[in-house]
Amino acid sequence: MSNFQFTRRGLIKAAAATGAGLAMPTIISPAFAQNQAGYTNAPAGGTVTLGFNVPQSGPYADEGADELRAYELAVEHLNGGGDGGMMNTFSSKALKGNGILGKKVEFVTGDTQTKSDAARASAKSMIEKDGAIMITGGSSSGVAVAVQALCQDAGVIFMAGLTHSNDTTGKDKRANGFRHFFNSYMSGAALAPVLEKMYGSDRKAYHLTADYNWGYTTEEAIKSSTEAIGWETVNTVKTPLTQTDFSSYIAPVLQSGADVLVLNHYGGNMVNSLTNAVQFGLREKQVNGKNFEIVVPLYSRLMAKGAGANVKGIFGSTNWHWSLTDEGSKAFVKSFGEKYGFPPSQAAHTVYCQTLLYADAAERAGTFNPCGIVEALEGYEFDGLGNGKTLYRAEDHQCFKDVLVVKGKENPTSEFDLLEVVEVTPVDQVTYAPDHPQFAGGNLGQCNPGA
Amino acid sequence: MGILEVKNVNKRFGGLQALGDVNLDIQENTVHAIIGPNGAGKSTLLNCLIGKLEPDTGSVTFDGQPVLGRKPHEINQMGISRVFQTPEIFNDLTVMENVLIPCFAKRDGAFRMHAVGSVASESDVMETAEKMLSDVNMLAKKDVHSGALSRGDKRRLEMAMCLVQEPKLLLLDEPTAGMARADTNNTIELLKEIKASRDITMVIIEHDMHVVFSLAQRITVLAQGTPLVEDTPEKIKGHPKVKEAYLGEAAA
Amino acid sequence: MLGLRKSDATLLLFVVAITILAPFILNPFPTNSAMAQFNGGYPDLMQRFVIFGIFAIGFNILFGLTGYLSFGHAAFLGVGSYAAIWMMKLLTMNVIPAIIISVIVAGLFSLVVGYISLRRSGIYFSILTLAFAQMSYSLAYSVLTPITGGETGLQPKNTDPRILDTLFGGGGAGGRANFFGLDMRDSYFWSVGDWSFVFNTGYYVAAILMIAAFYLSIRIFRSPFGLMLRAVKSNQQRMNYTGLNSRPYTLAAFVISGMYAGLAGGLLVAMDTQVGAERMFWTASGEVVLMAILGGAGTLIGPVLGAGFIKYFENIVSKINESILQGWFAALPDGLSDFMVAVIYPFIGKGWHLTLGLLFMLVVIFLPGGLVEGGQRIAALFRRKPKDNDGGMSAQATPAE
Amino acid sequence: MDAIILQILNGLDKGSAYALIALGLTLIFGTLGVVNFAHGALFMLGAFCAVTLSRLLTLSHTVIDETKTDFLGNPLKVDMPYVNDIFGPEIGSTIIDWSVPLSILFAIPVMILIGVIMERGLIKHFYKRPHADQILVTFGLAIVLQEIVKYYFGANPIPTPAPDVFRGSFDFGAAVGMDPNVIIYPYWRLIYFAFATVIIGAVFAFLRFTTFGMVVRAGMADRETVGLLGINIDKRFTIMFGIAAAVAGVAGVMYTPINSPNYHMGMDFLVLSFVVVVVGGMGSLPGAVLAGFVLGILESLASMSAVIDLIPGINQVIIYMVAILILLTRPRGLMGRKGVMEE
Repeated sequence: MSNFQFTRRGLIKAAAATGAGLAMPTIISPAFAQNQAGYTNAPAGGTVTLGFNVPQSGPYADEGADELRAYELAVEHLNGGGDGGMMNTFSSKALKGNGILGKKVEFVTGDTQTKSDAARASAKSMIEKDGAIMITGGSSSGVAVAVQALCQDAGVIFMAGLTHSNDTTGKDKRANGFRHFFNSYMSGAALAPVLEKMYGSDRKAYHLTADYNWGYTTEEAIKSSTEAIGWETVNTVKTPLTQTDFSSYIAPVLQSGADVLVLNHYGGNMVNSLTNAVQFGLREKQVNGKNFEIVVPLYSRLMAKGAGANVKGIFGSTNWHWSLTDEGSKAFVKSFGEKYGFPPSQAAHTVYCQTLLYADAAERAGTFNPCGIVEALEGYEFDGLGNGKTLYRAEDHQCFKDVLVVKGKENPTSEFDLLEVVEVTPVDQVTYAPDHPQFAGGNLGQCNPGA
Repeated sequence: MGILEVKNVNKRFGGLQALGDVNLDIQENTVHAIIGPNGAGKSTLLNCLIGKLEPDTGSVTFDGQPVLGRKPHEINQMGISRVFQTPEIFNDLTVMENVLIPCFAKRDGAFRMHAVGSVASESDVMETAEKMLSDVNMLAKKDVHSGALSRGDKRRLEMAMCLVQEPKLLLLDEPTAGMARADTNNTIELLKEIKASRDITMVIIEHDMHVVFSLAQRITVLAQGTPLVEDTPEKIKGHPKVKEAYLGEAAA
Repeated sequence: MLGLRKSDATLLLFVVAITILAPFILNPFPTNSAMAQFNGGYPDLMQRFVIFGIFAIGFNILFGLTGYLSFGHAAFLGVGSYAAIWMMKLLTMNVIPAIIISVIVAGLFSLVVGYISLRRSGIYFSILTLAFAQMSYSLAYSVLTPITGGETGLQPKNTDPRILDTLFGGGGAGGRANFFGLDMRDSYFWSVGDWSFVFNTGYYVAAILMIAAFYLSIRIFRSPFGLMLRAVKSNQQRMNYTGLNSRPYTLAAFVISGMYAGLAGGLLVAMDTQVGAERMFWTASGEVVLMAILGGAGTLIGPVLGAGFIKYFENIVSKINESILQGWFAALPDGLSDFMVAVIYPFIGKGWHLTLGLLFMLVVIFLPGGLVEGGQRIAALFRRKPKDNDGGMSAQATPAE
Repeated sequence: MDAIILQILNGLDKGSAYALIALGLTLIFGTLGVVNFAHGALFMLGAFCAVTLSRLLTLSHTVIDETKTDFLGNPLKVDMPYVNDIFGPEIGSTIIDWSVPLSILFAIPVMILIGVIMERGLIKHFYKRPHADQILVTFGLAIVLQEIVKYYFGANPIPTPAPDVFRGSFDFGAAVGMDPNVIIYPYWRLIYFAFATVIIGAVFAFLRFTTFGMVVRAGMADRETVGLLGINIDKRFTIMFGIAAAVAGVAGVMYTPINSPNYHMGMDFLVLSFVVVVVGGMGSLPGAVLAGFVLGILESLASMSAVIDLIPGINQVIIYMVAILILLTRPRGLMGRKGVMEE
């Protein structure tokens, strides 16, 4: 049996399954291929393949590993294994624990190396070789934007992992891409009222900003929202991504007359800059008659662990935290904790949600066709996934939900108990218009089913 | 006026006067030997002639053209080639390739972007190189790695590399250093043949008086960086100053 | 044939055959078998094989022939990529202008960098090239964000002007990289029983360019110019005293290899329309060094093999995860299967860097001539008669210091 | 002006880290003639000696605390370090608090051992190989070492704080009667600077005033001649490799409170330290130290916001720009010798 087939994009499994029973190779027109499948990597047989593309090497490997754990848990739950986790608390009841649309969920994994090239290579291999119908994961905005654009072209759905830059659902948004995680703007909007309450409205802020896109959007968001509460921005200084010792950036802070230091850093940068700032004794200083304070707009528990005791008492925002007591969070922490022995990180939470949301959308749409999924997710409101009532906004494919303001815990009881939730900022406070200037310049375009 | 004129050349290394007021006038088509005890400045002088070192003062003219201030490859293109004390060849290349390189330098000048045609198709150069190798009796070894050659063969190869450029002036820095008697005699014969077969000026630095007196038409004795005396071999042999400064030591 | 001597012509034919038949060679396992994991015959990886092959061939012209170890070649690849994507954004999604401009821009950039760096040799040269590349990377990632897109890189957007496409009615491929309407991502599939093979347009476009690049590199190796470059490596001093000016030779080699890198960068964009600054990070420059050495520096085919080897590792071995591993050993008794998984797991999947590092050390220690030397040793075992089938190889037998 | 003084102070501190790493690198290059790309990895291993020791000191048995609960609602398991059991809670926690300084004692023998094993097992076979091969094999080794560390310790940075008494900062300004808070500097960084100075001084004194050092220096100048004198220079060189490894190691140990160590910190420093060594001049010990301080200070000055505003991005490229300028104007770096590493 031999079959020679032409299609716009690669799926080896599907092509193999659609045998024409001819001895002579036949060239099949694109139109025919479309009639047959209708979209890229349409699952043939009893399984559907998801692509989990996370950093497994490089500095974010631990975060990637936690994401992978959550993915495996989500697959287990989707296939009816385990205790079902958040499937039980999810407001939609379309998922039945029999896979997605009756097809058993399988997955492939890849290493993004937190490099956009490597991430795309890995995603392409999942799409072209393994027939993945959806790609998800990642731990940086550079990777998210790069892979999102790829998925748009290839005609598969991209469910972003940890990406916080405004651009992902702003100027670089794509119809096939969805983000559950919050963003820089939301961090600013959530933090400002708490900062005002804690530190007053007469403050002078000094920003250290990672010198790349995410840093820029975060700086802009925090700056505009703190200036709105009356703070003055004394200085903003860009620091190289490859910087490891921030002392030369921290040392001049006190001289500037600032009394708050905002560290628009993530990952290793954040761990080092915060450690350095605390080393300089900034937190024991008095400036302008006030205690000197440090703010870290985006917190992650894994990074807080790296900074150790230095995070104590420092405010920041986060997408989710395991100490939340709503039913969804409790169910997730329980099934994750029982399987792996420690509580999940926010990265694990967001990717678990994304997997469930994708599966649920497919169930509700009754198809794996990306356009069907996009339709099912756009404007979809749900609850029970740990963040309260949540909306997947149609205009930019961004989730709108409550944002957590957290602070480093003074007396942690374990190595996971590093942050405490100070306030749950309600969703209304962090919602913005789709054409907000910080998100301008993008265009979702049309959903692309590929094929 | 000679082909190579060295006037008032001085060179100091820190506190050491390596060359002091060297004046030389080397006549075309002669074999001119420079002898002198160790540390007399012979090699330093040679290095100044090929652009490896820059003298502090003085001038060097070759064929009426100034030499100083030019880069080594420019000096070579003027027609000066040098054989080094330890043979400087392309150890990673075959014998044939070693000879091809100076052939190309002779034909194409210091740089030519000749990136597409194959070496093998350059028949004129190949012929010249093969002829040269047969002249020095090395054609049989043309595909051998030159790094694997014996020292004597390396020396011959280096001479072939110099001669194939048809230099007007050939500088030889102790061409028989470290050779066995038989090899030395072969080299003397080779140099005699070379001299006999073409118009060429040679400057030889040598310790071995047997070599010097077999080949040289004129001899300059250098001591402590300064020429002591210059004359024909016969006269040098009996010169008292030379005996005192050099031959006395060599005889001992 | 084509002005090549017989052994070179054979080698070229061999490379042509391998590249054309790559879809078969790289997909030896039935699609649904457990071994399908090791199939590498999908468009993206095949494209990467040939593109990084071009990159490594070009690097080898500099390093393999002259011995000058550049630690900044990724900068030329990156610059080529940026030039190409801007061509696509501004003019047309047709890959031809993009590829041409990438070669030109990379050539100009390498001319500047080479002109300055080649004033020094040895490790000083390496550090100068490294410094230029790191500056390019740092600036592209940060202050040059308006031109380079910084962290998120550049992709074509529907808002791009694409003047030529607009002028000539958009072209047939609807905003996709194409060769006069032929979409780079179009593929033919051929299923034979359980096997399936994919023939991708982009791959063949890149493959033709790689064959051309390989052919050109053979010609350079065998040319008087190539001989001069080997002379530089062997004894630069003798070269100068032989009346040859080594500087323009090394600069020419540097620019040629920079243009090869630019071609590779342009092709990367042509196949996958996206550029990120990490492409220029020093580890990317290190990678091409590894490719050349692993395959066999100074040999013709070595760098291509090295590129294929490393890319295969990066894309295939890194994807093997624990559950796949457990699947393989499921047939074994429980304790034994756990043991096997525990032993192998650190070396595959996320541990692929470790394996690569170990392999790399082993090659440098035991096979200084790289995979080519390994192949020759094996061949010699069978033939009992070592054969010097590759002129460049001879230079490798006695490494120059 | 205050800002400039502050940055120079800062640069001295940064420079001392660069100088320490570059010193070991140059020591290895100068004695063995080997370009060691795994030197950054040695620095990293040193830092992980500190991590290991602090893990060893906090080796614990668990005690169930019924009054508290963990994240799953089960009774909380509290770790009780054995040191507390042995020495009592007060001394025990002091020992744990001082784990970083204690690690130096732990790191020196460990690093010398690692260095000697590396030299005898691998580097020795590369003396006669081209520099390119040395670079490549040690680069491979660096990858392997860091992947092994990553396998055991994870990719995340691991906090290893300085002893409590050294946290906080010293107010220079106030000490000399200027306004407070203008020129402050963390205690630990001052210690690091002092420590680096002592180590650098010790290495120089060792090479200058001991017979061993004199032989090694003679060997650096002319290996063959020293060999002809019948001195077994190889054995001494092995020891020098161990010493260089130990210098890198203690530099790593002391660095841990400044930045939490992670598995790739060696690679972060590698490129930079090579730039430092080359700028200083391959094989020149004073050159390496001088270049380390010069580049540290210039890097600090370039990070001042007034400078960045003037030339955007200068802080990203200053080191490389200086390296290019120095190499073009001084062909062999600041204090390099002729003919080293130029073939």
